[in-house]
Amino acid sequence: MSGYKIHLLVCGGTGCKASLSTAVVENLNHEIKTQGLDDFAQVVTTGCFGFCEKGPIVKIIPDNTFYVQVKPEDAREIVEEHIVKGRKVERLLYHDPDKETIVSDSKHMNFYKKQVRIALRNCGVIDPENIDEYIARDGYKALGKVLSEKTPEEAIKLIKDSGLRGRGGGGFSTGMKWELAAKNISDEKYVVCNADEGDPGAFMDRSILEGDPHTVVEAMAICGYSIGSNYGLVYIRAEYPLAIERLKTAIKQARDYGLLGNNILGTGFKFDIELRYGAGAFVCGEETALIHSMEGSRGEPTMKPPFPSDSGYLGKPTTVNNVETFANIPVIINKGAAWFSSIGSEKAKGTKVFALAGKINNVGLIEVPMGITLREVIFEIGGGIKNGKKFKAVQTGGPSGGCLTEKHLDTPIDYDNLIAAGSMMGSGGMVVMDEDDCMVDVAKFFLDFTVEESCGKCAPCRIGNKRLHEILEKITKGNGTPEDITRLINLGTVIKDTSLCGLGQSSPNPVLATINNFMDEYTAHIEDKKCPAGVCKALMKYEIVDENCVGCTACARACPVGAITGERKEIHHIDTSLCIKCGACIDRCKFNAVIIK
Amino acid sequence: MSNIKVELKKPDVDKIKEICKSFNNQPGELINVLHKTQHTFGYLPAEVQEVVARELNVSVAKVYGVVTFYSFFSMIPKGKYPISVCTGTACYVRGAENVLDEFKKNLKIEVGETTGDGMFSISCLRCVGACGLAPVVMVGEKTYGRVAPEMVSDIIKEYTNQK
Amino acid sequence: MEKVKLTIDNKTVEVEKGTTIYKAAKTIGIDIPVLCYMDLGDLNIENKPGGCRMCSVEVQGRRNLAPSCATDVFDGMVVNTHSMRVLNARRVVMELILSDHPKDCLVCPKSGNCELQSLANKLGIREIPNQDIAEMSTYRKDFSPSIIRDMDKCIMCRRCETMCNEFQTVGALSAVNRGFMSVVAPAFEMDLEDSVCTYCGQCVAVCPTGALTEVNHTNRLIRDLSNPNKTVIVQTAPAVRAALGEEFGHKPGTLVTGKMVSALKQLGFHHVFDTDFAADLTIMEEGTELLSRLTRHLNGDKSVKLPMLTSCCPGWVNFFESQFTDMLDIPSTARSPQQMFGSIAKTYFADLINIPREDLIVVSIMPCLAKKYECQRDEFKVDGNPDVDYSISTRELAHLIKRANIDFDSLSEEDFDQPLGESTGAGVIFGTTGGVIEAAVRTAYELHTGKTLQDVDFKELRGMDGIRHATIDFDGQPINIGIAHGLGKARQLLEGIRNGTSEFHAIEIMACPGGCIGGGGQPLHHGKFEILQKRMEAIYQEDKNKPLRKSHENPYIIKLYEEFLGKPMSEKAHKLLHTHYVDKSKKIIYIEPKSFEI
Amino acid sequence: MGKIKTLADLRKMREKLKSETDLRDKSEHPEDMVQIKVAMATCCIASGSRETMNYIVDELEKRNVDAVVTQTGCMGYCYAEPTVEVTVPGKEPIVFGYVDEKKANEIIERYIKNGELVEGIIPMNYRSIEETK
Repeated sequence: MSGYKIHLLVCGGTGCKASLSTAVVENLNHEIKTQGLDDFAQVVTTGCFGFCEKGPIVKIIPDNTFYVQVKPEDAREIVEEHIVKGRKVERLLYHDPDKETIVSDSKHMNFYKKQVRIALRNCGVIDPENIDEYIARDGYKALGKVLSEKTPEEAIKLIKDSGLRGRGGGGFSTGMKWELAAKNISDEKYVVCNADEGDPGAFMDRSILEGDPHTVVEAMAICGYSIGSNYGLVYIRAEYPLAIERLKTAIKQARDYGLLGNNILGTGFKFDIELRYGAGAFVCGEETALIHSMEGSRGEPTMKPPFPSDSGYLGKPTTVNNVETFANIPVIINKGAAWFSSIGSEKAKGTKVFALAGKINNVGLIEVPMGITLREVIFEIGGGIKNGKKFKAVQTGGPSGGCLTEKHLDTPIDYDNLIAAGSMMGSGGMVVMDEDDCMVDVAKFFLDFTVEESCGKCAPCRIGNKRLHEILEKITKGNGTPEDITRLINLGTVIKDTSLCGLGQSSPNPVLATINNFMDEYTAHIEDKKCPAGVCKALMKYEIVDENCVGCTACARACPVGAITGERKEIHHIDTSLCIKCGACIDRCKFNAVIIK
Repeated sequence: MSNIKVELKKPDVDKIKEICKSFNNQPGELINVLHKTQHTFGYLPAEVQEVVARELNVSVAKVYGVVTFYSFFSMIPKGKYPISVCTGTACYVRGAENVLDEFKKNLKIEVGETTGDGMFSISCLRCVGACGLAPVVMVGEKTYGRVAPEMVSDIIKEYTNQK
Repeated sequence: MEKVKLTIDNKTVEVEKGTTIYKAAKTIGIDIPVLCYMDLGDLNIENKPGGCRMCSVEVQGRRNLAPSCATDVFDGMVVNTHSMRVLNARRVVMELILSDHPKDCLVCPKSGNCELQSLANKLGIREIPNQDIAEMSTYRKDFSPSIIRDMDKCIMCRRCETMCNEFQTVGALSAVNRGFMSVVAPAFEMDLEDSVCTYCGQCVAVCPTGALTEVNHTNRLIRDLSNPNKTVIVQTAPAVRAALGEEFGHKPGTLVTGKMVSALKQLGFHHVFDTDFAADLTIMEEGTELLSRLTRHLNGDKSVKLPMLTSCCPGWVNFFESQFTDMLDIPSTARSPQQMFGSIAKTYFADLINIPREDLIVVSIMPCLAKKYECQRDEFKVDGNPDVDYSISTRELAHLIKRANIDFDSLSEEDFDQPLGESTGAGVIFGTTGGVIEAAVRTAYELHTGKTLQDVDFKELRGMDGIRHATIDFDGQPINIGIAHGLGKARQLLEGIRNGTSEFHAIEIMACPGGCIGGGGQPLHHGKFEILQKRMEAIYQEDKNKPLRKSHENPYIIKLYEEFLGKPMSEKAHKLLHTHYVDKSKKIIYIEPKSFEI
Repeated sequence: MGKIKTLADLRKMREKLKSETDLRDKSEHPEDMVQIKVAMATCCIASGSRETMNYIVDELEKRNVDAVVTQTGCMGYCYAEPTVEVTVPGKEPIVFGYVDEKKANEIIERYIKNGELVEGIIPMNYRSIEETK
């Protein structure tokens, strides 16, 4: 029956592929063949394991050995030692930096201990390009169940009862959204999957699409049945070629099996899915903008109401959900609303996928129950701050979110708590900052993003964000005045209050949140003309420490603008008015005589 | 707008027509058509947009409006080796800005420009989703992870040597 | 209709469900400021992108402020249109808009007539914070023969885009770029002149700022009028007299023909003539052409194409020359009245007063911006000298009258000069939609049947519907007539012709809403339909007042043919009064061999 | 590939395919089921441990026993190869020597299924193979 006694799961996500995981697969296959183990061991390219920091990951089943940072040349040793001789290759196992011990299986790694994988249940477990593996793990069971056992109303009620809320940012009840579209009578309705994940530093949706595309296909069909639609569209970023390919494969396989198309599973239900590509506009994550983009227009948002559930794609009732939301649907159908709502917190049910990034030890993709604290996420799962630096803040909700600090570490994560703390859930990006990050600069970075991504339709967002950015620029250049803070706050508040869509309504958050939490840093920039983190170039001063300078002239020769003077064997001097702070002198000095103040 | 004037040969025009036709000349498919056209020609010069507009029966102004709205579409040809520096948050906090500056300095071009010999162009992109490897740089299809400014000249050399 | 009750500024108001806050407030006299919003009422064009946020109001229980122009009321809604939160927000957003707007109001053509300027004033903006570090979005200034685009002044209200695309379906303009640099522009930000723009001027008519303005010839006119070596004559289009009064505080629909003539004389024109005269002449030519095409067609001549389309609207001519190039042989070859006038003036009249054409300056007062372009066309020049030297709009004329301290109201009523100032009622109604075809019918009927019309009022041809049709009985021969105003409607009729479903014999098309009375050079009607309606009534009133109402009865026309032209469609008439059309679609494909191959 | 026309088809297919990926699920929760480790060093393979392992895997499946079979390095009892360590939930691990197909059959039927002791146990001087490292 089951031919293979050993499975070698190799991560084929974008991150691991970038670190040559495809070559790892090739080499493993080659070695297994050389050893004549073709029918004994099987290499499976799976979706993302989440532990991107240590990619590429190779997991050996059944003994659950978790190899990290595997290079193509390691394949031979893995096969010869582990598969043939049953000896684990110790140097490729994960080293727990805290306890300085070796952990051989993922179960015992802090990164995985607190995770609960629902949306990511198949990621890193199955071959995303093989529908059979999906079916084997209860794939399309939920679709079958809904089609045969439930009326659309019952299906919607089940989703409503589960308490699932949109995972794309807004947090609107998914069941209610479906209900609104279901209530509208129309000759045609549409199910749209929003896969235009644009938050910089977020890759949840990409990982799901790459690791488990069928779950989205199945969920969209379930949604179609529930709201009375026969047509689904996935709006996906063109920057995600691998996800596009896998989704295309999944749709084709589903069609071949008759799980998409006419008369699905003999029930008479008809549903099919098409892809639409984004073209690099963050604002298209907003559902009205997304719909305009799918219609072939500029992705400018329009006023709501009318909501897409009343008038969406081509003016027809449309339900837009994001990838992660959809990924939860089949499980909820299979295991029931009560099971789902038992996970998570009082106000937010289920789990949330986060992309951990930034100055954190374990960069990667995690799925945790709602209500977990930031501390658990950052210090237990994330393994704390890189290089033993001090935690300063975590940015959630992408450019629309805010910064959470030390004092929020024990706040349980859910939609409302994050908003109360001045940030938001967003789609799930979590970028960790340490003491070396300047919060004024970070605010400027996000504003730079919104300025570039603002569609330009409404005045507060189009011009206001530009002005916010200019004021921040002024402050980081050392020209700020105390009035600028007042101006930032008033301007920021009005932009939030008057902007047309979610982009502008949240774009000042990074500024307002950093003013709120890191006023001392703003004051340092404005009053003392100093950047405490040493990031803002204009506020840095290069100096030569007299005691260390030997007069070797190396720095003077390196200086591109002739700002350094001094005779040979005499102490040199930097003319700060000429200095462009390029850092060439520091690089050149062998005596640590140049310092930044 | 670019000042490059392009002569479209008949096969080129036919190719564009074929692409439009594969989407049933539906105006709603404009973005898909533009994707495919850009994939074919490498960029979307004005003349190409005019043909697309005519085939889909929409105004050229609208096509141009769409092309200039989406950062994925370009009206100038990219370099033989397009360099994309990820400036997503994760890469930013891990020093992408310095890497970008180094590329600009090294190639003496700005973001969105192409070197005189047509070899390299630089663009920024927002998050390729390889945050574990931050900062990330892509040259063509190849991804470089954990790029430090010191590595930049070596990366460029890799391509200048192949020619 | 379902009613909802709500409270606005503590006042209770009951309105129909689906009404916006803005409109609900209006019913109780609360005028919420708007900027990008534009409601063209019966034209069914409502521009409410929700872009300027000037109309923001506070709605109880709502997280953020609501744009009242685009937010529907609901039962029990509590709205505050003037809370301090609202006033602060409006001020800040206005400061933002101004921070990206040139401050040269003193010399801006829209100064004093600028919606942005007056709203800024109303909101009490006295300084713009951080202007010293504020970058401005700047664009190349674009001059065309009719319209100037100064997009530094664009506030992205998108009204022009709506007019150009939704109403006119011309598609010359679109929002381009993204974010701070987004702006409304032709494709590739090319010159308007190279685009498919028809110069209909509807974009100019709705622009709230100085971003889109007409090419202004008043200074040139003053220079010419002060030149003793030139004879300067003027012609005034029919629609001007029905709207000019509005610029001087008169109610819409006030006819000011006599005062207008008087003002023009005071300004120093040597002769004040009437385009209506040329309109009568147009009917002679176009009517004859129609009859000839009709007769040949009815006699089974397959080489004759029908329907015949009118050709007096230059915006419309530009439209089909660039977008319906397969149908260039359908419109009448008759020149527009403006050009017929110029042609006759610089030949017949110049001879009459015995001066060389170079010394005769022909100026036209037009409700239209496309006329500025039309008179520059090469077809209408003789050895480089244009038949009509330049055209100024109704608005420009009003400005000039004010500038010359002429007290318009106290002017006496004067008559046009002869011989080019006499007109019939048929010439007058050219100013409104349906008028040209009605005038043509009056003459064609009598010429065709040899009978005298008992009633010259063809009510079935009148009205404001975008597309109208009627069948006129030409003594047993039914003639199907179509009428469209607005180029979007014209497109519909043209597509009918293209796919062979059209059964019309003749179609009148006007580019602007209501015809010339709603032209791009008229006093701004802000989309208020009742204003257009009043102007239309005035035109028909003027027609009624005329002793002669059929073009072929105009004694000066009869004389012109006798003394100069011979017969309608004669060789001379052909040379002077007819034209041909060129395919302008070619110009947008520029193939310049060399450089890049792809 | 044929179409899945009915729900029953889908169910059948799932049952058939389940075994393919079952291993991946089971390996996540080894403590809930019988764990069998087969020593698989070169010396063991030479004495037929691979055949033993294949036999055990197939038989367990046939007899519907929830178990995870993994391989491990040499246990050091080379004299008694092939050697197999069996951990039944709640019990201490036991190592068997000279496990050929016959022996394996006995272990499954008697020890694993019925909890009876079987001959051939190697005296334990360690707790678990893993922890010897």
